[in-house]
Parts: sequence; C-alpha cells; structure tokens
Amino acid sequence: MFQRILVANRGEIALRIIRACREMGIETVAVYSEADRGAHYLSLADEAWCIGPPQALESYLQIKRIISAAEIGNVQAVHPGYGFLAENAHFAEVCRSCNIEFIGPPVEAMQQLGDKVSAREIARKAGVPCVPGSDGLITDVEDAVRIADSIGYPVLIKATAGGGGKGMRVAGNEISLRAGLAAASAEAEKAFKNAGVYLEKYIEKPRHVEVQIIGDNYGNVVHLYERDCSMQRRHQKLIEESPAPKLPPEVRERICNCAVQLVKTAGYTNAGTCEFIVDKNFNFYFIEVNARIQVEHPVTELVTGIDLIKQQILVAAGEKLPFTQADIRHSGCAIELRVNAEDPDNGFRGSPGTITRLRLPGGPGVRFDSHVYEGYTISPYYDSMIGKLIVCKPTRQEAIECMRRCLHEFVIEGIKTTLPLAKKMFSHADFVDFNVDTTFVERTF
Amino acid sequence: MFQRILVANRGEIALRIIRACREMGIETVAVYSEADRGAHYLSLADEAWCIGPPQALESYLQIKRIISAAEIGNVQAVHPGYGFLAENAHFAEVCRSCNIEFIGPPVEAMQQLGDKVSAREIARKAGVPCVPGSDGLITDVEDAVRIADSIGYPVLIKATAGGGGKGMRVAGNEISLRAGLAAASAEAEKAFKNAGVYLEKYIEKPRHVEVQIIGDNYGNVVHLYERDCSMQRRHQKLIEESPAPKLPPEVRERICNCAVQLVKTAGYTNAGTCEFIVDKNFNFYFIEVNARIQVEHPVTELVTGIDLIKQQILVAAGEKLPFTQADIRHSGCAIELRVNAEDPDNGFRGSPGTITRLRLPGGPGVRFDSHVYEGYTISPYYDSMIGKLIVCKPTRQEAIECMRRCLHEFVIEGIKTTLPLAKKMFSHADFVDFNVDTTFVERTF
Amino acid sequence: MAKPVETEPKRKAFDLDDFRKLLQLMEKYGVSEVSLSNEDESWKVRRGPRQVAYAPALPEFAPVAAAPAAPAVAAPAAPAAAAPAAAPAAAPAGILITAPTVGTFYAAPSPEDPPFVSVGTVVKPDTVVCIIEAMKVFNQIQGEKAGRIVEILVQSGDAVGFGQPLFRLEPA
Amino acid sequence: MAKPVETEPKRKAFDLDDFRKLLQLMEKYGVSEVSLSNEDESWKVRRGPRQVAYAPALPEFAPVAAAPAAPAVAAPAAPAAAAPAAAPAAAPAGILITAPTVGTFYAAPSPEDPPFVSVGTVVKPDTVVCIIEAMKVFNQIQGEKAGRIVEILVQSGDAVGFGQPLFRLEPA
Repeated sequence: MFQRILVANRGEIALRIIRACREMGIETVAVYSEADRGAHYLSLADEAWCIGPPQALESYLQIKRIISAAEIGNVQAVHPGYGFLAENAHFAEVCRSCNIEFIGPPVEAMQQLGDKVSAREIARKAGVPCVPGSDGLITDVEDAVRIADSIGYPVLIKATAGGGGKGMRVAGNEISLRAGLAAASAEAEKAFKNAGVYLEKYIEKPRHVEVQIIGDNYGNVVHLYERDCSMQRRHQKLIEESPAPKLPPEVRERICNCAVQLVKTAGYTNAGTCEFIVDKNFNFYFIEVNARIQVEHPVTELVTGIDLIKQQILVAAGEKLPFTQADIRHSGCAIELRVNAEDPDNGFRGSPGTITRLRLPGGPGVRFDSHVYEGYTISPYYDSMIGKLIVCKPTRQEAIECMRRCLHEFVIEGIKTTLPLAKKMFSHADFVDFNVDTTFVERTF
Repeated sequence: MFQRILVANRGEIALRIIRACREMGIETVAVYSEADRGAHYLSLADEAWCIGPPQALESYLQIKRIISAAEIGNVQAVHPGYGFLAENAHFAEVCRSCNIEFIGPPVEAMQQLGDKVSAREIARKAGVPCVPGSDGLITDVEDAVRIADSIGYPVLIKATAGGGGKGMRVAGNEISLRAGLAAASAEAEKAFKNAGVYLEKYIEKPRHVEVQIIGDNYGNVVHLYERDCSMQRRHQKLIEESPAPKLPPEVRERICNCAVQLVKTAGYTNAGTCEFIVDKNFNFYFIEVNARIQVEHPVTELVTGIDLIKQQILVAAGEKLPFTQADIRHSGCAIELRVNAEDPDNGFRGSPGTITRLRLPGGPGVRFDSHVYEGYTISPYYDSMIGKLIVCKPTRQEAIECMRRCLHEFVIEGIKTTLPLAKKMFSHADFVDFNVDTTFVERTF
Repeated sequence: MAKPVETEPKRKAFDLDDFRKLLQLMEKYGVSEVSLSNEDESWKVRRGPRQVAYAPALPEFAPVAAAPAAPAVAAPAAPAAAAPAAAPAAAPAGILITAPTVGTFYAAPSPEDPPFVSVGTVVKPDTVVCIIEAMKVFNQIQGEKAGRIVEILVQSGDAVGFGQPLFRLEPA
Repeated sequence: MAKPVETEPKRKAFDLDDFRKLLQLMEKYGVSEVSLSNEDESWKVRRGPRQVAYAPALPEFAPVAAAPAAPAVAAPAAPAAAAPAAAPAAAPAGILITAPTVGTFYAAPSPEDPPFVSVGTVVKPDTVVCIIEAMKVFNQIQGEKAGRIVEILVQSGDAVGFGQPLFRLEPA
C-alpha cells in the first residue's frame, strides 16, 4: 500500500482525496498555485508545495513541476482528481516512468478510449450499441452524404478529438451537411489541432445516462449502477442522480452490463464512467468513456455505500476488488446539485469574490462536498464549481423534498451562485415527474 | 396530518425538528428566549416568537407562554425535543387539553415510567430483568438490611425521583448502608422534593446499552436496535454508537425484545429509549425509559435509514408505523461524538463565547447536527452541547478512522471545547478495542 | 427599555463611551472590521455597506420581536440588523412599554368598550394599558412606566411576543 | 487590561490607546489586516475596502512554503499570519530572489565546487545564483535582480516551492 500520495488537483476534489487518504492512514502531499495559497484544505495535507502562479497552465497543468513536487515530496503515487491532468495519458506515462503510480487506468486504455473513433471500435467489439454513423473519419464528402442517407437525417457532425460541444454541428439535410462538414473540420483543427470529424445519427431530446465502473488489475470489473445526468446547461451537468428515474429495469441491467463489457474489452482498470444517450424509446447508445473519477461520484457512493476514492487508491496499489458484482447493492435515491459561482442574471458568467456569509444546509441524508467557508475567496482562475450538495433518501420524492429544504436553508453572500436556478429546477413539475432530456434546462430556464 | 407544529425547544434539536417538518411540508413555529434572538435557525421556521428572558425557567420552561405561542401560532401540535419540557407529563397534559397534540407518549405512560418504582413493576410484569433490589421504597431500615443481605453487597441506594446521579450512594456493608439511607433520603428530599429511596444490587463497571423503540397508536411497537453509551463523564454521555460492540448476537436480540415488551406493557407510544446496564457476563438489567427523542437519535437513524423525528410526527398524527420489525435493517456502524463548549483545563466548566473561526469536517459518511456557525455566540444560559458529530461507515474500525480524520479537520476558535478530550478518547486503545465501561472515561482521562 | 445606560450601575453593560472611541478610531483610520475579545467581552464591528449579521444583541436596542404577519425568515434577522443601525440614527426617542408575555394584545376590555389608553393619555406605572390574552386568560397589563403616550405600536387583536414594544411614551 | 476605564477599574476592557497605536502602525506600513491573540485577548482588524481573506498573499512577505519536515498544518497558514506581523517589525528590507520553480535547491554546481554566490557577492540579473533540480534536470537559475547578497535564505539540498525566497539583496 502507498504510504504517501500527491494530490495533483485543487479545491473540493483535492479535499475529498486528502480526506480519503487520511482515513486510510496514507500521508498526502498537496500542490497549489499562488491563487490557492492559504486555502484551508491545504493545511489538512501533510505537506504542501506551491507549484506556480495562478494560471492553471503555469501550475496545475505543469507536468514537470508536479512531478518535481512528487519527487521532493517522496510519494509513491499521484491522484489526479478530475479535470486538469486527469485524462492526460502523457502525464500518466511520465508518472509511471518516474516510478510514481498514476491512480487511474492504463495509458493504452486511456489513449484508445480518448479517441472517439477507436472508442467506437472497442464498443462494437464489445457488442455495445453506438449511435449509427460513419464508423470512422470522414475522408470524402460524397461518402458522408451516402452515409447520412443510409442512417437518415438529421445527422450530427462531431470532431474526433472534441468535447464540450466544440466542433459539433447538426445537419438536417444534404445542403447543411456539406456546409457543416467543412466548418466543423476547421473548428476542430483550430480547437484541438485535429481536423478529423465523423458522422452520427442525431438523437433528438436524449437522456444522458452513465454507468460507474471500477476494475482491478486482475481482470475483475464491476459496475456500481447508473447515474442520470440529463439536467445540463451548455453541456455542463447541473444535477446528477441515481437511480436514473423511469429507466425500465431490463434496460438498466443491459446498459450496466454493456459498460462492464466495454471497459473489459478495452483492458481498462480503476474507476471510470461509460456515458450513454438514451432515446425516448429507451434505445441506448454508447458515447464515450470518462477515464477518471467524476465530479458526480458521491451520488454513486451514497446509493452503494462504496467509497470510490478509497477503491481507486486500493486498486492502483494492486489490491483486488473486495466485492463482486453480486455484492453491490443499490438502495435509496441520491441527487447531487452542483453549486457554481456564476451570475444567473448575466449569462451565468463566473462570479469570483469573497464569501462574506455562509450558512450551510445539513441534517440527515445531506452531504456537502466543498472546500469553501465563510471568508474564502473564489479566484477567477479556475472552474466556477464551488461545491456539491448531495442528498440521499429512501425515495426520489423524499430526496427532492430534502433538496428543496436544503436550498431554503442555504445562504451564500458575497458572490452570485446558481442556487436561484437550482430552486427553480427542483420546483419544476417536469423535473419532479422527470419528463426531461438534455435540452430541458436550456429550453425551460 | 399536522399543517403547523410548534417547536418547544432551542438549538440543534430545534433546527433538527424544523428541518424534518419542512421536508414533510409542515410549517413550523419557533419560540425563543431573548438570549437566542437572531440565531440563524429561527429564520428557518415559518414564524418565531420571543417567549421570555434568557433564563430557561422564564422562557423554555414556561408552559403558559409556550401554549400561548402555540395558540397565536395556530399550531396543531408541539414537538418538545429533549430536555426542557420533553418529559414533563403536566406539559403534555396541558397541550392535549388545549387540543394541541403533544408529540410524545401518553401522559399515563410517561407518569408510570417516570417513577422508578412503578417502572420496575412494569418491567417485572413484562418479564424484563431488573437489578435485584428492594422492589419498592424502603420504609424500614431493618428491612433494607435484610434485603441487602439477600442480594449481596455492594448495594446502591437510589432516589425514586432521582436522576443524574443525585441521591445515589453505594454501600459496601451494613454500616455504610445504614448511614447512606438517611443521607440519600435527605438529599433526595432536597433535590426532588421526594424522599423515597430504594435499594439495588450495585453492578460494578457496567456498560450502558439502550434500545430505541417506536410505537404507534394501534399497538404496533418495534425496536430500532441498540446503542452503546458507556463512554460517559459524570453521567453525561460523550460518545454513543450502534451496534454495541462485542455484544453477543443472542444477548442483543433478547435485550431488544425486552425493550419492546416493556413499552408495550406500559401502553407506550411514539419514540422512546429503554436503558439497560450490562455486566461483564452480559447479564442485562433494565434501568429506565427515556420517554422522548434522545440526543443520540442520529446514531440509530444512520444505521437503520429511518428518520426518527419524522416518524415521531407521523405517529403523533395518528399514522400507522410504515414498517414491521422484520422490515428494519441495521447496517454499518455509526458513532456520535457530542461536542461541548467546555474547558477541559478547568474542570469542564462551560465556555460560552463567540465562535471566531469554524472549519467543519465533512465528506462521505459524516453528519454534523448543529445550529452554530462562525460568528455564533454561545450563551451561558443553556446546555454546553453545541453540536453532534456523527459518522457512519461499514465497520467500526472505519468509523473510528473517519472520526479521527474529522477531529483532525475540526477547527473551533473563540471558545474552549471538548474536542481535545475527544481526540484522546478516539486514540485510546481501550476504546478502540472496546474494553470500556461507564467508569472508563473518569478513570482514564 | 431604552433607558440610558448610566442609571443602571449594576448592569453588565458595554461601555458606550469606549465604543464611541472605537468608532471614531475606525473612521479615522479607515478600518472596516474589528473583532476584539477577551475573557469577559467580545466586540465585533464592521463599518461600511454590509451590516453586522449577528450583533451580540444589545437587547435595549433590539426591540422588535418577530412580526406575526411576515414570515419569520426576515423577522428574527431584523432585530439584529436593526440594532446597530437603530442606535445612532432611528432610535425612537422616549420610553417603551413592552409586552411582559407572549399573547394576543387587546387595547380595550371588550370590543364595545373604549381603549384603556390612547395617544395623549398620561399613564402612571400602575395604569392598566392593555390586555394580553394568553391561554384563554385575559391579563390586564400595567405599563410600569410613567409618561404620556405618544404612539401605540400594535393593533388590537395583534399577536405580540415577549419584549415587543407596545406603546411609546414621553416623560410627562 | 491596561487602560482603566476610570469608573470601573476592575472591569477588563480593551485598551483603546493601544488600539490607536496599532492603527497608526497599520496605516504607516500599509497593513490591511491584523490578527493578534494571546491567552487573554484576541484582536482582529481589517482596514480599507473589504479585503480578500486569503490574499494571494504578498509573496514577498510570505516566504515560507510548506517546510518539508513540519506538517503543512502550520505552513499554509503561516504566510497569512506572518505577513501583517512581519510588516512593522521584521519586514526584511531589500530585494528578494525567489524560486522560479519547485524543486531541490543547490548552492553550487557540485559538492566539490564553491557556491555560485555568497553573502557579499554583487549579482547582476543574468548572474547564475543557484541550481534547482526538477525531474532529474539541474536548472541553472539566474537571479534576474541586481544587488549585493545580504542573506541566503535556504540551505543547499533544501526543497523549495515556487515563489519561495532564496536570497535577499540590497541594491548595489
């Protein structure tokens, strides 16, 4: 087992990892940029090193400096959290070449699943349904037109290296397809230095359902059930929950098993998430694998009772999974709300500043994962997410009532947050009845 | 169902009840003394009334004023919390005579169980073992000597109206028995205006194990398993946990069933706790019933998943229990630590004042029930308990590791607290191995 | 209630002269926030737009109980917020008669009767000024202050909390 | 405390004369926030427009990165606490050369060689002042400041964090 781990991240996930390590008797080395100097969570690590100025490119994304801190901190492993370098296969490679374990999947699995086209190939090998499409990069416009005819319009043009909606275009007919291909390709070249694009059937008003998996180095892979993340705004998840409401049990079983098959086929280990879209007839299609712990992992922790961060560390240290698929129980309903420092009245732009007053919700079934406190200053350099409010109750109805109660209690002053939007979402009949899809939030609020 | 409930208490339990009510869609009316004016939890009630000056005798113990607030607040029920008027049968009677439901047991059951001698009689009727003793008040010294001879020394002299160790004396032989009877009786007369005393066999180094029960108005009574509360200081519980460590399964089953039998025999409804002492051979003896919700109820909530405050309200409103004994599952281990504003370096005397800095522990499996926050001023008028830190993990070992991690994170400045003692307790080998009894804390720290 | 400090020598008071000095210093040196504490006292002062959230509640300057109509969300906050603000600026001059118990305020013995007192009435400490009903009992309330009533702060039938101001007097 | 509020000699008050002195010092040295505490008292003062609580911390006055030996509990807190205290008293005059990266500091090219610079050495911006090893690479560090070295703040072999002061200079 590791004696000492470097936490290559900041904010709430750094705190989450530090907490897990301390309970496991593992020492932690934190790294921080000048913008995070003095943050309370750093004092909970056993050691903390400043690695650069506030800009992430000069600190949290500086592989050299992080490895250097790992070396002077004398750690055996690095936990990358999510974001920053978490899905950077090169970083994983450098860590391991320095004899520092990267707490995550093998580099090859990261690379293969990181590329959308090779990920589709793996899915096909595993017998996992993908959205009908070009099965590879578009090399010729006429080919694209023929494929679009065969799968039927509307079609989606996507960048192979893309993400977050960039390099993505919907084409409703041949004319817009021809125009869109060139535009998407150029955009992708600019954004990702990779002009490769491919075609997919455009699924209207889909739900986003993802499956949490974890595997060890001995071929054991289990799923920890699904999460629904259809409540999104500009491809940013706002609310995540488990179980996925209204998903028929047999669909749920199939989708979870597909995820296990897929990551097994990829030779994937450690924690990961298979993302699917689900159409209104409950057909589901594989989208991508997130090869890291996710923001919304507490949802799964609360319904399964399994500590995912600890399991990540154990698996990375070479331990076998302590459970089989049959041991994993799902009970109750957990819902997570991301609390962002954004100004809802100004296009949800970031709202950095000092929290001058903070009254947190609490009580039975309530967990608030956050590194902030009254007096904490949210810096403008990083993600606007300042915390995750997660509730777990026996039923979805009770979880929603609990969340509403928490939102009533929650006071944050000094910065603008998404709490007003959250109140609206949790009061909306279509959310309560779960008549939602990934376009719901943008259509409605 | 009630539309509106008055919360006849303050601090964390008032907040706990307000939270439960809001999730149930029930409005709340809070009452407060001038010392609590402006406390944040009052703003979470739908209405709040000042009922008097800081002294509890002039506010939280003023039945008239509370009823008056209930009337102007137009409530259908009163939740008394714990302490103050929670076990005051007269208050329950007055509430009900005003057509305001008292959320608690019937008055008769409270009265019968409130008197130690009649409580023993009920226990005997129910087949529940009591500590061998005088089976009634001592009316004659020579009788007492005969009884002591038959049950064997040492014996305990206890006041029938007593509590908290007052009017209690151990006698190791006849001489000290004769002297102790007179002294205990005089002390009881002074403290409780009731000179009645009785004899019991003195159990050396016992454990304190209690069973949570709840019953409805239709004869259904279930237990929610046990809690061990052996970690005490001056008869004040410091740490409570469930399951009771090292309690053999068959003893556990018998003790839980005894509790159910006992409260059924007493015609008891709503939530309550049967307290037992357990000797080193796992013989257990009934001590008393706490006819109210208890401070340590979250321990049971976390291992059973049942919200006790909500169940209290539902039962009081005439609902049937939604579960049978067979439905109740106990999983994992929950431990509660009471955090008191006391100065460990000065005989644990109260340490009122303003909290100038507060960093709370959090993360998976951690619940902190408290009404305090940075900037909150702890008044000198009430109990020193300022919050309850409760952790729930799959095993006791993990729960202890989590608690230690929380204690490492926990920062309270501006007042003195029992956190330093807590750190020592959770690091002590005899606590970790659970070689403890009710005298352990005083013997050791 | 709003009795000046110096006449109550045994009361554990805050030294408002010291407090004034502190404020003068803060103004002079542009201090926005001060927190002082020792064994006996703790002072916390914040200047400028944002107000102290929870003043240690100088009860003399915090007369308003939860308003019955408004949701209590605002109510319990109000006194605290009002306290520091009220002190220098808006503190209503005069003497206050406050409710000695929680209950329903009646200005007159019955709806047919005239009120016990009106604006302009000169009252003595033993003058009955109103009835407060608590638990079906109609308690006649003596004002315990002397002066001329200049304002009646509640309506007949209003629910009132302990300590809530009912009448404002000026010394007769 | 010291200054008696003359009417209540035994009452523990705050010494506002001391407080004034503190404010004068704060003003003189441009200190925006002070937090002082001893066994009996704790003072906390913030000047000027509401300040960032965790100031990206004037790196010049926040020299200490987490010391490798000591648990970081104290370390990240240190800069914030140290900053204001240091200002009036110990604020090291002069110019600081800070670490441009995290790594291991070496004063000399090899253990056999003399150090690049010593106290008294006059350096120019392009003078190599030390080596910082990061990822097995020995980076020669130019000071980028000019002056005479008056203090060397780390030992050869020490781990240093980004921004950590290495040398203090006085203008040559």
